Amino acid sequence: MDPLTLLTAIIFLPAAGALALVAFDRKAEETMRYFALAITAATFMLTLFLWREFDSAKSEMQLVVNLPWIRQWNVNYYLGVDGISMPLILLTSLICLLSMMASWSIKKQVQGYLMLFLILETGILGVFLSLDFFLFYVFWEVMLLPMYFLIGIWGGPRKEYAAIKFFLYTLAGGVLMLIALLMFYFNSGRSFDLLHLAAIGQGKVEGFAFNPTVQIIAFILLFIGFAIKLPAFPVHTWLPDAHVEAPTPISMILAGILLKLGGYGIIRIAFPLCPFGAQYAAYALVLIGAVSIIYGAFAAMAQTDFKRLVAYSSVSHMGYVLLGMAVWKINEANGAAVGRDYWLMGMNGAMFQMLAHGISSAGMFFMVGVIYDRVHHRDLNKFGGLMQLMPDYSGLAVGIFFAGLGLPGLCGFIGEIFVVLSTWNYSKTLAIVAASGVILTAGYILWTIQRVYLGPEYKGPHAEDITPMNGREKAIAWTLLIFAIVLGVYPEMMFKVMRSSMDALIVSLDAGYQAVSAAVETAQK
Amino acid sequence: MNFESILTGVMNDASWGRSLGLFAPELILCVSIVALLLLRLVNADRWLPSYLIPLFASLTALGIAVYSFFQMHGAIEGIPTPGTTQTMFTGLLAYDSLTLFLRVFLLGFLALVVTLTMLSGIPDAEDGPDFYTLLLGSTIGMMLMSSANHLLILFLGIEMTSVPSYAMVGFLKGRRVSSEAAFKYVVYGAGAAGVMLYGISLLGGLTGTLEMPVLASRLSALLGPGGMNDPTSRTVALAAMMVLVGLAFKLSVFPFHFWCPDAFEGAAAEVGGYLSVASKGAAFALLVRFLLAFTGGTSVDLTSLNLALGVGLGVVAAATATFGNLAAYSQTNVKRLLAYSTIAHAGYMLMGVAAMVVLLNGPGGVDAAAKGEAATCIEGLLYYLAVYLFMNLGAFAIVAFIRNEIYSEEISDYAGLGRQVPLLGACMMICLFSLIGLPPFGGFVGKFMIFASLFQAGKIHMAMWVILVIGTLNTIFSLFYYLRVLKVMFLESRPEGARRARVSFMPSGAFVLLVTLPLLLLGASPLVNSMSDAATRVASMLVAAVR
Amino acid sequence: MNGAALFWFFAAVTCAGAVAVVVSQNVVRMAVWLIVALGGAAGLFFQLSADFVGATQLLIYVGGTIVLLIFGVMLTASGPYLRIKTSPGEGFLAAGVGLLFVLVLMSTVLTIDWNAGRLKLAGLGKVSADAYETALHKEGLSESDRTLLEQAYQPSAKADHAAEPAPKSGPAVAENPEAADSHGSAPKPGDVHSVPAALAYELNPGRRLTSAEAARLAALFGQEKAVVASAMPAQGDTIRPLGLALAGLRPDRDLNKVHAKAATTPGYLLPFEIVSVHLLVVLIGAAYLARTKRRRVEAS
Amino acid sequence: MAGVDLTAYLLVGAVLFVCGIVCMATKRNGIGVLMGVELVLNGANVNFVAFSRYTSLGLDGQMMSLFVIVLAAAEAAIALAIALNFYNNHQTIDVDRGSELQG
Repeated sequence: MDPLTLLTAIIFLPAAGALALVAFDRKAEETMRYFALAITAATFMLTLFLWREFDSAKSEMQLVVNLPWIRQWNVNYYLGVDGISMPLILLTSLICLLSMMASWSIKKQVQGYLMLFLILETGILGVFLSLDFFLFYVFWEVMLLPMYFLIGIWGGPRKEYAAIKFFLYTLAGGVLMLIALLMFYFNSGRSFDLLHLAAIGQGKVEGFAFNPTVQIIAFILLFIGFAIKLPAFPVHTWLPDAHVEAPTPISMILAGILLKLGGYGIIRIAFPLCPFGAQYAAYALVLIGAVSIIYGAFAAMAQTDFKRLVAYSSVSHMGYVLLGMAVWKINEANGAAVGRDYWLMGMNGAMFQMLAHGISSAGMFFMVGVIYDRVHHRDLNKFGGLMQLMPDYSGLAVGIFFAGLGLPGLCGFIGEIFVVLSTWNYSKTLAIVAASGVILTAGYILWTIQRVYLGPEYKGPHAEDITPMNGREKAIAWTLLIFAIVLGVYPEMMFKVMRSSMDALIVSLDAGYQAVSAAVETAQK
Repeated sequence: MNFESILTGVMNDASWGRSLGLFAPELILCVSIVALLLLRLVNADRWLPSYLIPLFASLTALGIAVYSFFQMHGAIEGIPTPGTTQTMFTGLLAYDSLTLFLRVFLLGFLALVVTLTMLSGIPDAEDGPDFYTLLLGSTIGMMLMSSANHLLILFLGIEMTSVPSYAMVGFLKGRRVSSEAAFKYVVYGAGAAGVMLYGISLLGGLTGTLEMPVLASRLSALLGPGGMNDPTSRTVALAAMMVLVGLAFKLSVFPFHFWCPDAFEGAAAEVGGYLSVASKGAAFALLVRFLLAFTGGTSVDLTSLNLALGVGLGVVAAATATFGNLAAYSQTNVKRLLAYSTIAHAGYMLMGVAAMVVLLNGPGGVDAAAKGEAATCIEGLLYYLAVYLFMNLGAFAIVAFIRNEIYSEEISDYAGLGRQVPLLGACMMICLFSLIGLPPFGGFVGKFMIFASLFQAGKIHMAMWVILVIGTLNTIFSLFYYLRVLKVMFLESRPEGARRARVSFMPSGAFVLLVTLPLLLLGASPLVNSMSDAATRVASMLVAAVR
Repeated sequence: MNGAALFWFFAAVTCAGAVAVVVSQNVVRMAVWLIVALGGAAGLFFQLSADFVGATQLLIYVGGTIVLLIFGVMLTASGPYLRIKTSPGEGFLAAGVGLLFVLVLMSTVLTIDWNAGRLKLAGLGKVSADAYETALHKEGLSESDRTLLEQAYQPSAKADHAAEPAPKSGPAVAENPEAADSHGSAPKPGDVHSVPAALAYELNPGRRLTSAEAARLAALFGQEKAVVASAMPAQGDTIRPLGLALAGLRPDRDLNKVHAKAATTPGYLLPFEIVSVHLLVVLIGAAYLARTKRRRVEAS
Repeated sequence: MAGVDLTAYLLVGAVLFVCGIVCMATKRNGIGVLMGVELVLNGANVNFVAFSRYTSLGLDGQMMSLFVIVLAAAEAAIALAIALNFYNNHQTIDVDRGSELQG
């Protein structure tokens, strides 16, 4: 299959499925569910096929598609995959498939729900595959619309508030990104090509350069935009509301994939396009990352709502992503990175943490959803003793929670340890802070397990509704747990995909910063 | 020289024949007005539905306009050269690509509005001929506005547009709000036209001409140094401001917007949709022409005056967008909310015009680069207008169809309609998201182009960057009130006992779909390229004429 | 009768009428004062030898439009609102704003040196040093002429401007049809940059010129007829030119080109015709609004 | 006509214009406002005709004023029809009395 067909099919197959859903009778809900499931499964298959076509040894963009779209504005339909986007694409199609399976719990307006779900998947895959900034922006915003309705219509009691808050935050971030986009466009001789812009940002293109002011301003704008999505402290406040109010499958997508878009944006756009700005802000980023870790952990500890706890744990976990990316220490004299291998380790750790969190947080939200569907409450103080009532469920849940906790042998461990180790090189204090985050995480997760699954007896309402998991639910939980174990035991599976691209990225960022700072030095003299 | 010889002279003059040929679309509309009247004399309106004639006329005229548009654009491949601008009727009207673009825009819109009124049943069979006469008359005025090349036509076009539209706003004459809206509209409108005329008189007296293309060179010759200390500069600024007041009134730009919410609430939704799009399109074309007439020449004094004018327009635009968006919050009536949204959108579009003026009056003068960048601004404006046509007409059409079902235009009565009429709900969603300016809908591309031109203009005057930031912030402000409508429609459930809405797919649903589908096409399909290409050509041809 | 006195009479009538319209508290009186003001304006039109416009003003405006307005007043007259009370505060505010407007207009419109503007447009705003010297050393130049020349012109302060390839007066001369006729003796645009930049002369902004002085200046540069002679014949008789302009011809612009019209001079045939369509539309609209909704009696 | 030149006519035009503006701003009666509009239009007309006499605007100025007179008549006709309609619905022509549209 040629790249154009393959990549286009991956992006637009879900959207086409959404369109096809219009033709179904509104009453044939079960048929529609299976149809939508088939679409997401087919998309997953296509991404597996993409993985097979993908050559891990190469560091550059592969399977590139570049067709003109809006000629006057140099906007292209420009797609491609590299080692950074490949794992995330796999994660996306997998989580979408699983949360589509989890969508059987949605009972009202099924047709609309499935259509919006599929459009959302198109938006996410489009973001991961775009290499044109304009296209990236379009897909980025496309995700907003279905998400608003998915939270707003099928959400919990405060759904309207949560939906508009989510919309507002993300749109604000998007608008900042738009300004940065214009800055790049007009300072680059009118190009939206992310690779070309990155080359300019790294001082590799004759005749064009983003000067330090542009780099710093643009980086800050981009960073705020992505940090909202990530979410980093202090712009994370939309997340607990959105997660709590969203229906289970949507929470899975939110935590499992949407948060990764923030990290992906930073790696794909903010860092390469303005290395000078990134380095300039590195300390602040590390600090924000560390604060997010600790803040998220403490906040999680204070929650009594099960879903809110998982939501804050996401803030904490995504803090590692930011921390790992930003541990870029330089030699003040010549601008070269000090301990570049550590930084590389941090970057790899951050990437892996995104994948691991994608699996574990989706799993955690799913597990919360399973029990919520039965007892219709999420008050941590009104659980207990589920181990006796639902042994299968509790076993799987504990496994997944341990993955989130970062138990060695499970996926969460690898990313966190990589990030903490690399931070040691950057700042020992912050490394200790980050490591203490691991302990806090262990604290609140163990406490949660104790309160929910252990304990003498179930204390909450609807005890009579507690039934064992059905086959569909077991399949989802098992899949997630297996992935958590596989990634924990054999992280190389993903590391080998991203390694060469990551290496190349670090090298070019380092060189890019040196080039730009050398130019600044010359200008100052 | 007696009458006969004059007549022979005129008849033998080939340029009249040529002008009449180029003027064919407008002539068709004139003829159909007369036909509407004559048919009534023979009582033909009893058996002939009155919408047939305007529909037929607008489609025929549209065909001619589209043909001539493509003919003109086929003739100029690549970058057009100056001198491709032609005039009609001894220089009273410009016949250039903007004229043709606006003709296609207005006539296409007219056809859509006639179809809408046909489907929604306002006006009824009895009032049809009157209504369509006003509609056609007003459209002729708009077409004159968009091709004005002479200050008389500028005034005449505005009057011809306004006067019938006053009557259209008051068309539901038995309703108190309708007559009140029309009364306020006519009183304020006449005042604005008067102020504008005084400005024209000053401008004409100063430059000794009413022809717009020579204004710039004459002003360059007239203006003295010293900026506002020079009485001539002061007078020119005053006159320009007075003319702009008249245009600002038509555009419902802050602080001349006050008529707009009243008029839209009082008028039928169909009329509101018509006024919000068509008169805005024509007024923007006229504004661009008027401001381009001021641009050019080599005088530093004129350039600095223009630059101040451009920045002033930008500030007004930012204020308009902000005001429109903030005032829309507290509205409970859909039409009133859309009216404030119209004001806000006028603000966005005005930002593009301001950027154009600033870019053309930079320190580098009117060189090729400045022209290219100014062309981008006009391109953005035209793209925005094209998208705006569909999104606003779509929204107003949906309001009209829903009004026919539930007899209400209050937002609170829309509760749960998203489920009851899913097609209209989905289309409303697309229209409103496009109005917010979100991809993948056309509104985003237009807004993006406007913001891009503001960014470029910021390099000449820093204030434009501030305006850009205000513009982007406004996108966020606007989110709330558009989402409020959607929230009510989708997130709330239809209360028990509320009137049930039933809108069949044929023909109403199909019409709404026809109007909203282009939003998607103009936002995320290869059509974006074609549209932007057409707009670029129009813009660069227009700018090429600036000397 | 003295023309100036007549002007002041009409001006006083017009202004007094206008002020009275503002001050009046009664709509009917306002309408009557409006007749006075517009009638006075018609007198001014006659005074300006625009006889046809004056007649139209009397016929259509005073005779038609105001009658329409008075009808409106009568048809909508309901006791309490016939008299309009304006509170003193509002009155003062309005007077203040009005005064401000007058001041703004005074400071702009009325301070302009219109004659200088006309000279500038004709290309006499900036003259080459050669042309200036020639005029100054003309045979038989009177002392007053010499003073006028010396006071009206000063060496160009902005030397860099005169040196630019396209001098300010260039395009204006080329496009001004009146100036174009007398191109032979007018300074050619080329002259300006053949002399040292500082030696161009431009109008002295500090010296305001009267009509007579402007005319004299133009004469000194050999441009009697083209520029300063009033654009309209002073004795009136504008009906024929106006009628021809409405038919699309412009004999006032160029008598020799009546049949082969110069494409740049607008004839007003189009607006003349299109206004008729407009009036038709307005007629129908007004008739619709004014009539009560008729209910058609169905045959069944 | 010594002493009378363009400026004097412009002064009359300015007075008419300002009176018209003040009239529009202060009158509550809709027809009163329309009279203010007529004054403004006449101010412009006086300007046009004066310019046509004294500047190179020439016949264009008179032409413009003729069109203005015609257009003003048309506008007055529609405005009065609307005023009558308003009066029939509200029993008043006080512009401030129309209070149904607010916000």
